[in-house]
Amino acid sequence: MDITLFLFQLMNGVQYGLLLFLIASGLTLVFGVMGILNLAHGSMYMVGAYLAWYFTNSTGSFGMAAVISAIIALLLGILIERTLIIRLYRRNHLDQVLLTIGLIFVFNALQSLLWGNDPLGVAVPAWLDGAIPLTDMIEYPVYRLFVSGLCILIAIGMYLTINRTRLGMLIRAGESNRDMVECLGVDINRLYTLVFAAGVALAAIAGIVSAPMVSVVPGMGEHVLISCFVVVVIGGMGSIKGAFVGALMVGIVDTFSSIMLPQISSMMIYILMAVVLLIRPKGLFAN
Amino acid sequence: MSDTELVLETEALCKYWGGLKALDDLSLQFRDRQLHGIVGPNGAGKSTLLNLLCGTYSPTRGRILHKGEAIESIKPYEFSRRGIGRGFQKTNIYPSATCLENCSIAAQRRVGGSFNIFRSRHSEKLLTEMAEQALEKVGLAHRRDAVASRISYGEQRQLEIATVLATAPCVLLLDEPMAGMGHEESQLIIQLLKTLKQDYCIVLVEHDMDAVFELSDQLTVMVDGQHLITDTVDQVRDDPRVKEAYLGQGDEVI
Amino acid sequence: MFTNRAEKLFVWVFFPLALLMPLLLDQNTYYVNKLATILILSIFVMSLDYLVGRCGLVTLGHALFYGMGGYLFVMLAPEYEAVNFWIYTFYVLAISSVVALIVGFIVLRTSGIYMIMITLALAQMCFYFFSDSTEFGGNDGVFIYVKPETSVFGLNLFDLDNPTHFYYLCLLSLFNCLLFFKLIMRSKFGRIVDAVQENPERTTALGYNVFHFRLASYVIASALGAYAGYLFALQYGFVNPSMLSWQTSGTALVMSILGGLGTLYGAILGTLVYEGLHYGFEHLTENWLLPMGVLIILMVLAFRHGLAGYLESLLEKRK
Amino acid sequence: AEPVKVGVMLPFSGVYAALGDAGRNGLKLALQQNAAQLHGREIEFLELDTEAKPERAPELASSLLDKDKADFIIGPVHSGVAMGMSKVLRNKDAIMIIPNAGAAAATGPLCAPNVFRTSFSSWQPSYPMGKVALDAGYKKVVTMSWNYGMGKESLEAFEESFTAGGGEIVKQILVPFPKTEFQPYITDIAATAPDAVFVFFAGGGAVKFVKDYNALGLSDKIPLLGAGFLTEGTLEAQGDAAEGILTTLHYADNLDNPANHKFRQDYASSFGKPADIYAVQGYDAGLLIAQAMNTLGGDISDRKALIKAMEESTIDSPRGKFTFSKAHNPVQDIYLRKVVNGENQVLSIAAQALEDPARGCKL
Amino acid sequence: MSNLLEVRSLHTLYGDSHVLHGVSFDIKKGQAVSLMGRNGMGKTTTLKSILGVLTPRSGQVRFQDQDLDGLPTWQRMRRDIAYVPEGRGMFHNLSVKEHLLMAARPNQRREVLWDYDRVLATFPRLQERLGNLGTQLSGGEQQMLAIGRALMTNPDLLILDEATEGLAPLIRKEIWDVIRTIKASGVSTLIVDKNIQVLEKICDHHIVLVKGRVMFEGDSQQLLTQRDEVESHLGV
Ligand SMILES: Nc1ncnc2c1ncn2[C@@H]1O[C@H](COP(=O)(O)OP(=O)(O)OP(=O)(O)O)[C@@H](O)[C@H]1O
Ligand SMILES: Nc1ncnc2c1ncn2[C@@H]1O[C@H](COP(=O)(O)OP(=O)(O)OP(=O)(O)O)[C@@H](O)[C@H]1O
Ligand SMILES: [Mg+2]
Ligand SMILES: [Mg+2]
Repeated sequence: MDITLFLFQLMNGVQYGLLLFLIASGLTLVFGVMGILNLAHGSMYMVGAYLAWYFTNSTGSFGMAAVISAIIALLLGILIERTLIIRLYRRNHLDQVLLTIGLIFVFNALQSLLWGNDPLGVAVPAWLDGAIPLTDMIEYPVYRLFVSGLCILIAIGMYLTINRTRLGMLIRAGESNRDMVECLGVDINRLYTLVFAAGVALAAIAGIVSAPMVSVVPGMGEHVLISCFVVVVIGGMGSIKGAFVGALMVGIVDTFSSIMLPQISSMMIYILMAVVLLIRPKGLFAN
Repeated sequence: MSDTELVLETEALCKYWGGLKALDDLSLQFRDRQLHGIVGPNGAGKSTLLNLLCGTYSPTRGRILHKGEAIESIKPYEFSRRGIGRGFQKTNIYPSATCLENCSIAAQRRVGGSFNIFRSRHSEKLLTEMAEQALEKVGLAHRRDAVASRISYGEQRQLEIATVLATAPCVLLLDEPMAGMGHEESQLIIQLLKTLKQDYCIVLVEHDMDAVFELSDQLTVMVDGQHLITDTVDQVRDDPRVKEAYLGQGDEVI
Repeated sequence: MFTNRAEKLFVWVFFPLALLMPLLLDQNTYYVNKLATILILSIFVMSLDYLVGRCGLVTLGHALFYGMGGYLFVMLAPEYEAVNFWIYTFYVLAISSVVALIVGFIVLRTSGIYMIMITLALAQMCFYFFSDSTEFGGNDGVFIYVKPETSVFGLNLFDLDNPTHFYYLCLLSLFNCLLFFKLIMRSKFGRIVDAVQENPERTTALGYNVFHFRLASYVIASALGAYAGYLFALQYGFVNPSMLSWQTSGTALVMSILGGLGTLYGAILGTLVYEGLHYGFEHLTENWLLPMGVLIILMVLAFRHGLAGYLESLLEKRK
Repeated sequence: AEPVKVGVMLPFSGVYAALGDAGRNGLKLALQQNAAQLHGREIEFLELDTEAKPERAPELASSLLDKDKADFIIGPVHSGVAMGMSKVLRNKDAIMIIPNAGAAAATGPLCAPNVFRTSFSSWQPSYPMGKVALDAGYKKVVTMSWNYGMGKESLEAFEESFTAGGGEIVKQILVPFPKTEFQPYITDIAATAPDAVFVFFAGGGAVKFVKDYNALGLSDKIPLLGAGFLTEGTLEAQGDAAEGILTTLHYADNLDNPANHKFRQDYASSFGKPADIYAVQGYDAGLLIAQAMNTLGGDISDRKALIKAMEESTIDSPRGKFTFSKAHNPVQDIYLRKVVNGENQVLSIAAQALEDPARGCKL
Repeated sequence: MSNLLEVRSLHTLYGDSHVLHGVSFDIKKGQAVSLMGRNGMGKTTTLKSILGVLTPRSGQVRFQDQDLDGLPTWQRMRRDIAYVPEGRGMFHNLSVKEHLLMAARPNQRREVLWDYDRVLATFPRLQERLGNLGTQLSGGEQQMLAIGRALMTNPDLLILDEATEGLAPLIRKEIWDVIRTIKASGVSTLIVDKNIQVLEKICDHHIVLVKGRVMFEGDSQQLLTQRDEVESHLGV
């Protein structure tokens, strides 16, 4: 592999890793930080993509569609937390598995009823539809660079919020001992509603910005679900930095193994995770 | 004083947490049929010492000798098998099991057969007896069938000791057994420890000075991970360094 | 043995009814087969329930053993020759135990979500191995052409090609499995298993090697999971990598939570209800996912401890 | 007389749901349009969602066979499911008609008198592309697909004809199924710089691949060839990215024959969307049933006669007339198509009356 | 002096077991009140019922002349009550510094009497352990942190459940000193502790619970005169 090709592949890996982080960011928040086992995370990603498709077609503007979809997702998150998740905080964690699997079923059914089963596509918005030629063979689409930039912004924003602000401390404290946080005069229920909704919105945003790059199809949520969990766990529960590093690792390892070790590339992210967990049983950056 | 057998011994024991020297160069000797009190300001490393003695932590440096054998590198569960039993500072019981069951679990270690999948857990009389005895000793017999999570905090502390007793230890490491207990219960524990120390080697970490002074045959004071003094109660009580670092002057409320 | 009232009731209703079922169904091949599948799944779910509910070891890789049960037979048995069922049962149990011992050695170093993920990782690796393999049929799966015969000392008890016989074999297996787990939980070993789940730190301090107890439980549950997979493979003579997929593990987990974690008989209840609903809705509407999902959600909200918990509270009220 | 029971085992949920939908629509349309041929017998549809889960296939097949006593069982889409079904249905009383799955085995080693296929074997659509590539002057080609049976068989078929004519496969890329992160592979292709690329992808993966290929700027530098599924049912989602792609398939939207005109019109008006290959294949399964019943005057109780009637039928399909090979696979024309203005337009017939070699079939 | 807190005939149950049988008492502004009783008599239950962590079956709680009944815990705390729970309530994923910062808030009058620096000045031991996680502290350090955290909310009423449990004599003394200071600054305190000698001196008013009933209520003078009776209730 010559050096330019290596650099390209590295770039592919980083870009994929950043996208993975974006998709996993909501899960990092809801699962990693808040400790809610939300298996319907992938469904939220799917909902985001479908909403983006729907509103792009009806409004004609991707930017507008993105805003509307993100707001709908936020409201959806509030609704789900208020009506369902809130009843499970004091119960066995595994009840959350059952509940959110129920949610996956419901979302899949609704998707099929509302939008049908055909693969759908969203066009890249015109103002981002350029490409930067890198060699005489390959060019790099502006939109993907834009998405990478967005991912980095979200990563920094999340890191600062969770680790540096009082809000972040309260969120983490809530995961550890809800009652005690409430005893400090904090409306933990509202706080958690908002954080959960933010997590849902992040998943949906990932779906929205992915929509022009991928095909919007049934089951797209389930495909990303496992990767998201892998990212969060490799990084260590509750660590934004960990999730970020984990996502990049997965992205890069996956990219290079696809090319260099095609026989086992399908297993590669699992091998990576297993190795990380054997060396550090609580992930890379768990405290 | 030092006429009884040496059971447990530490040699230049150290435990560092990053840069923090929670325990620094500690050499102590614990004798059979004696109660060895350990006191010191908060964060002095008392719990750390107990954790090292029962294998929960492994030392950064130094040695632990049990009846002359070095045991600092054996597995945590093997400490208990050697008869080193331990009560925790934070109540640590099986909350959903009954008090009796809590003790039965402990007693079964000694009776054996824990990998037997054919023997009913309730069939063994001996085991139940041992568990009941343990409850009896700490004065919890009347709570035999109460679920552990539903008894009060003080009672849970009693249960904690009972659990350790049920393993029939020869060394008893107790971390603030009296904390959170009422006078009566404390008194009960003090009486209990008095009897127990006739048979066991007891290492007691406690902030209840009355109890410590009353019970200890030997008393060690630690400050900031370091050994300050080990001597009889009277000697220690009057040591000016101890007053300064730990007890303070005179009455508690000035 | 069955001390809990709800459990007693369930066992007394379920097993006699299950015994009569093939007669009631007039030996309709499909229904008998379908019920046998549910019984097999119940074994699988029960072994998972023991692991998750009784040992506190949550795994999302239990399908590894389910699939292994099937593939072991494919790999070991000659293609066109009937082998002995009991001998191969032994092989399957023995080999999967050894594998479980090794896998357990790795995965039990972690706990909680990390264990969930590492079990998932190992199962997925195995899934891709068989999926990408050329010799074991790859993605499309393999056929078992000849079913084993079941003679013991010349006595042929079950004809595996006969659905009714096969059904009774499954029922017998399930009953034994339940009995076996009850025996374990009642035993002195079970006491420590309970203790380890509730407070591993305390249990270590009492001198038990927690790791050994977990490993033993892991091996037991995995071997029985493999046995279920072996039965499943024999039922239609078809083995596919999807048996190893995480969805298989996930569905089993769902069934066991639905049934009531750690109750063991709840595993049967959960499987029965889940499969029943699936069957019902699937025949009712093409959008069966919707009512199914809604009902699952409602059940989680309504039942604190799964169906078994609900049954128990019903009996409690009547008392 | 009793209604004819037609079991339908297709995926109606999950990744393959679109294919299942289309197949079923086609099937129903055909039986509706040809009700006259059924000699007064009603059709009763029994529909089961396979969820594309192979492990459930035997059970569902058994449900249609043993419980419902279906006369025909139409399904599936997914090759793994096809294997599971065929395990239960081979040599049984019901007639199994495969409306999509291409697994070579189904009409190869596992062929059976009662198993028909109205779609294709994976060999068929890809084999003719080898010659097309050679004719276009491509010497070095990279092939790529998901690493599963159907994909691998397609690549082999292409390779067979392409290397026989002196072409060289410079690289074969197998992507783990169902991964859709294609970027590293495409970068690799760019670095290899072959004369052309031949791929097998379908559904969502096809959309993603074509978009990625275009996004990295390769579409106007290295021609993209494929088995026709690459651009079937996916063109709308692919948008401009698909323009100019050459594919071979046993169907094209603008085939100029009366059956196709009528079919496309009726399909669009009935279901509100344009027909694709999956709909055609389902439609032909319906035609096959109708025609065989017509031959037998509506009485299908004699299964031997039924099979014979089916074997001998010539289907006047939207794809053009086709017959069945000994192994019960269609003998059909394969068209070379190009995507122009979001439509698969026929350029020429790439292979006339192509018959699958049916390796391993003893019928 | 007006009543800061009024507790009226609280009845609280855990499932079927009736633990509080009509507990009533008052706390006046600026008062330090002790709540004593043997283990399992319902002290903690009383506190939790006041705070709304447990929902009493019946009874009223009024704070600063407002009914608290039916309000969620956090709204009660927002009226400037602070709580140091039995068992300390550490967060395993927050550092010492974060424990303090997360709790910081001015009282309802928007005054900040206790800030980060003052708390650290009061508990210098914490200063050295700022980066450690709450659960990595020694028992006594945790206790200091729990009190410090409560003070960061600038309460009018500070409720301490066994706050000196597990503290070294010297530190215990410091804590009592702090409580005195707090009291002097006008903050009322409700203290659950077993050290009757100290409580006698620090608190103005004393309550003794026996099996969920108030068996003694009175000021330090009365306590002195009825010492024997009280001690028998306490099992001393
Ligand atoms: N896991 C750990 N990581 C880092 N530091 C620790 C850890 N455990 C204890 N420490 C530190 O080690 C020191 C000694 O702690 P230890 O618990 O032994 O004190 P102690 O003497 O038992 O105090 P107390 O009487 O308050 O219980 C403390 O400063 C504590 O913060
Ligand atoms: N969660 C619970 N479920 C059932 N009963 C409980 C529960 N918590 C406490 N109890 C019971 O309520 C009674 C009062 O308990 P509480 O904790 O209020 O006592 P306390 O006075 O604070 O005792 P201590 O000094 O030991 O802390 C006890 O008898 C206890 O058994
Ligand atoms: Mg300590
Ligand atoms: Mg209390």
